[in-house]
Amino acid sequence: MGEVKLFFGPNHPGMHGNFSVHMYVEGDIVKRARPLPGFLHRGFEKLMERRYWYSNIALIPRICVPEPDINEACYAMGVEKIAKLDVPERAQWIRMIVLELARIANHLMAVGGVGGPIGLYTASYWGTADRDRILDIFEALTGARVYHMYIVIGGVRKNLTPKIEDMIWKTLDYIESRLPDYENLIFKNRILHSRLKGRLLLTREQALEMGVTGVGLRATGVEYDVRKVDPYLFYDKVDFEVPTATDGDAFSRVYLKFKEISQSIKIIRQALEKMPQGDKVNVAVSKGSALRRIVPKGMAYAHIESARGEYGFFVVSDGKNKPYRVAVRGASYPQGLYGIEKYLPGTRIEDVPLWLATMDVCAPEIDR
Amino acid sequence: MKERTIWEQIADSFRSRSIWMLHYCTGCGAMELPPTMTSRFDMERFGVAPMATPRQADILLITGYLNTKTLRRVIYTYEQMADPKYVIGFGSCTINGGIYFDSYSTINRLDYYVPVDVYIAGCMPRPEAILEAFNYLMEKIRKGEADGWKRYRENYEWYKQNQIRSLGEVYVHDEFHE
Amino acid sequence: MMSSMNDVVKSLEGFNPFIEEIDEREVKVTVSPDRVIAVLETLKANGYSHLSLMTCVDWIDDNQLELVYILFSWKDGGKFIVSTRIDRNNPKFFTVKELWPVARFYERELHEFFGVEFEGNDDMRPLFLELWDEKPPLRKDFDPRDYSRKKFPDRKYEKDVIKEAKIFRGEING
Amino acid sequence: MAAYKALFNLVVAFFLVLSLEGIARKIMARIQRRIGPPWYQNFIDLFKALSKHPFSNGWIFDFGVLMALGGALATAMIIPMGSITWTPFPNSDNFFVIMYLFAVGALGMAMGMVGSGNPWASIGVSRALTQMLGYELPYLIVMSSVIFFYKTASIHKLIELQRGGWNLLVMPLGGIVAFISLMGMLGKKPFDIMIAPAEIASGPMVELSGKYMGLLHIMHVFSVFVEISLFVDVFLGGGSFGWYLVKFVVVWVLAVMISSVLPRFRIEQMLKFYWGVPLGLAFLNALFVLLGWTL
Repeated sequence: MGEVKLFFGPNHPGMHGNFSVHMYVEGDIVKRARPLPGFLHRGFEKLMERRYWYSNIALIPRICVPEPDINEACYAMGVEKIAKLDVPERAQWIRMIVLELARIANHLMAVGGVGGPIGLYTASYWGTADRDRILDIFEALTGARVYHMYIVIGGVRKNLTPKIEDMIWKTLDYIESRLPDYENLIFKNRILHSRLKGRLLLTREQALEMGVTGVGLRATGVEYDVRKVDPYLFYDKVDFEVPTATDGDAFSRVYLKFKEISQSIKIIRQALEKMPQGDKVNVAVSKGSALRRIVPKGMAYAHIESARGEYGFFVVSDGKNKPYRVAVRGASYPQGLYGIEKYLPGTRIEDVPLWLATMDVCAPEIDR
Repeated sequence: MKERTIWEQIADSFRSRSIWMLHYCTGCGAMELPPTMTSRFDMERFGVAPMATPRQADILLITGYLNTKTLRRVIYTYEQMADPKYVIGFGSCTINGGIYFDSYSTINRLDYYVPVDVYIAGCMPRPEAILEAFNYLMEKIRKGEADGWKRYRENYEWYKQNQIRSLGEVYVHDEFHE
Repeated sequence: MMSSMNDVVKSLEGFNPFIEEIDEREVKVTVSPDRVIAVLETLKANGYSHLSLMTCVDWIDDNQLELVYILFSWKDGGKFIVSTRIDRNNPKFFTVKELWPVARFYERELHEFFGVEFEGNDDMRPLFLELWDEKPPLRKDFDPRDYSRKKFPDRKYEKDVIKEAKIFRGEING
Repeated sequence: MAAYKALFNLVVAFFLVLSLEGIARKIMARIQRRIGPPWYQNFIDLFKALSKHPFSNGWIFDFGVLMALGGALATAMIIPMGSITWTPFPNSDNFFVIMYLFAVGALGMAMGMVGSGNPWASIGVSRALTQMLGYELPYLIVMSSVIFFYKTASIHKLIELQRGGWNLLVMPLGGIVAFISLMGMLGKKPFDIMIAPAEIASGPMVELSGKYMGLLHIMHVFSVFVEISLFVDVFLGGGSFGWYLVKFVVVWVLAVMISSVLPRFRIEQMLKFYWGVPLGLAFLNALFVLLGWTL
């Protein structure tokens, strides 16, 4: 039997987002695979050069859809680094809470979403429905469900009221009470074990060589987390663990995401307790309109640990009212392009959607 | 508009209550589709179900901005769907370009390339808005007003001309399309 | 600057770099183009083995392109921004795909968006754009607004100022 | 008279299975904590599909779809519904006749779908045929031991011979194996490998549009009817028409509930599964029957 050419995407139910993998298949085995990104290319880096420093906040959440807050946080941190701005302490804690809530939302969707490729739809239904509770918090806090535009240069847009704090406590309790259900439905299922365990193996050397970050790297047994290695915000002031596994297979990647949910819950609880009270959550940007703000000359790279790995913004300013250049490091760039070409050949057709789901290949942040 | 025969009216009432949408996430608006589909908003109760291939689908959701590379695939997909077919444009990006009005790779209005039956405003539209749009589309189908597929057939030359103006060439050239 | 980064910076002195400290854990190293590969190799051997980002900045006033490699160390969390400037009219550089395999795709991207040629990387097919017919889009002299106007027709709105004013005043229901 | 009964068979199959499929969607929805579509949704879906303007992919494709539908229709016509009263053709309701006629439908579908020329469809068809190989082997061994035990292959006679006790109780091992095989026949999870939307874009159905989709849906309806009826007749002892319907519904609901909380197998795992424990149990069951150790 000869090689058969197959499209995996862009229009395929197993595809996350708008992305394509061209495969040459022999029987059920993939012989060669070629990623084809660019279906979501909007030219963000060009558009950002054409907008004011402050109005970019409205544009950049759209770079990464499942977890938009990381974009604003990264961009704001990069600009603050160049402009040497001091952000109020309360705003930093609120940023941390928002980022961790976004991580829980993304992980709930990802853990449930692994049900899509293997046919356990009940898991994805549950995951998406529970994620909605977190979107409710965001809606109360920022006024929007998905694109919040909440973290701005010099702080956050609005203060966290006690009522919303109460809502966060309740939602965290609810999600914690749901975790055993997920454990029973997903991680104790023997068919799922046989589908995921030992599949799509990555060794530590391969992962480091490829440049994978996040869960894909931590599943190979190293505790490499930007929150620990290069602490930003107040991650050095809270107590949390970085869960790791040694197998490096698809199952351990999903399970790590599941474990990170409870760590994030822990971080948010500590942040809510340690947060100083007050009204000052952002610095006055400039005299007059915020749009006219000028950032001094310089360049900086700010990166954070997103749900998929290291996510970074490289910001260059030439001392005018618009950014000179902004470059984005998408967290799934290595596994989405190089990883597909190198590590998919030899696997089966069924494993291709699993690679995309467990390695978190997120098309919009690759294409930008 | 032409009078519909009784059979067409019956068929339209069936079509309005069973909408199979194509599972194709063309843009970021697709992020609000899972909540709409799943337990909280549950669009299956209106008879809307996701389908895997364009051949079986009745409705094409253009979920947000379209860049030229995707537009080529969307035109392929649209022409592969069986009549009668309907298109919903999500978000301000499909209406007038939205926040990407000056981008070099995204189109500014969708109904220039494929006929659109319903637009949903907002960036991104909330699940309630999506459900409302589905209900509106059902109403339109029931009344026989959702005739985008007929318009596409009648004005085929015009649509093709527009597509070629923006895309240069509609056909995809890569190693898989010889 | 952290002490561990200080040691690494000292080992780079032979390459005649221009060192700029951005932050406690972030240092910018500017070197001339022929020394970049050696600097990158030295840094990689010293633990800065993770290529976070490879990108390019178009300095149109100086007629130069600035290539930027951002290296990150998982050991101490330090970041090195290695930068160099090449000629804008004839942008040519050497590939680093032997050091970091993923750089192949970054180089393809830079070729597409800035028109930089990378010697040794023969896979320079377009990655994101399809049938692109203009100058590389991320160069500063490319205007996306003009391109968009030329290619993608916009919706025409008829502006009725009086009606809008009435809606604002609440006299009629818009 | 026989012709009327056969027609009645088809009418019952059509309405029963289509509404049961709607109810299955409802059950799934409740397990997933949502409301779900109305129970008659599948009728609407079917009639809508028949009202569309489809594409054809050549005469092999057309002929394959018709052959699939014809095979399933013919099989559904001769299936007894619970007792001799509701057996349209008492002389030809032999198990082997049913199996052969049933295979015509499956082969027709395979032919038509491969004729569409889409590689996903070819992969789906090869998976479907592999899966047939998987579940038919234990199923046929169980069935042959049943036939050996009762010394007849006629379904209505098998029903009559079960007056004393259901076959499921007489040979429980065989009943369990047959139920597992039934899950595979119905294409319920974890055995929905051949359609697997997220892997091979709904496999054989990938090129089906409009009317073809509708025709194949009807074929699927009759296949489900045949498969569950066989299980009810041979293992649950048939019964009067009412009892037969009750047993039919119970078997279906059980299959749906099991499938809603399980992910799907890979194709080679499915083969390994069927040719492991169920095949062993089927042989054990045959051994017990040979030795006369039945309950």
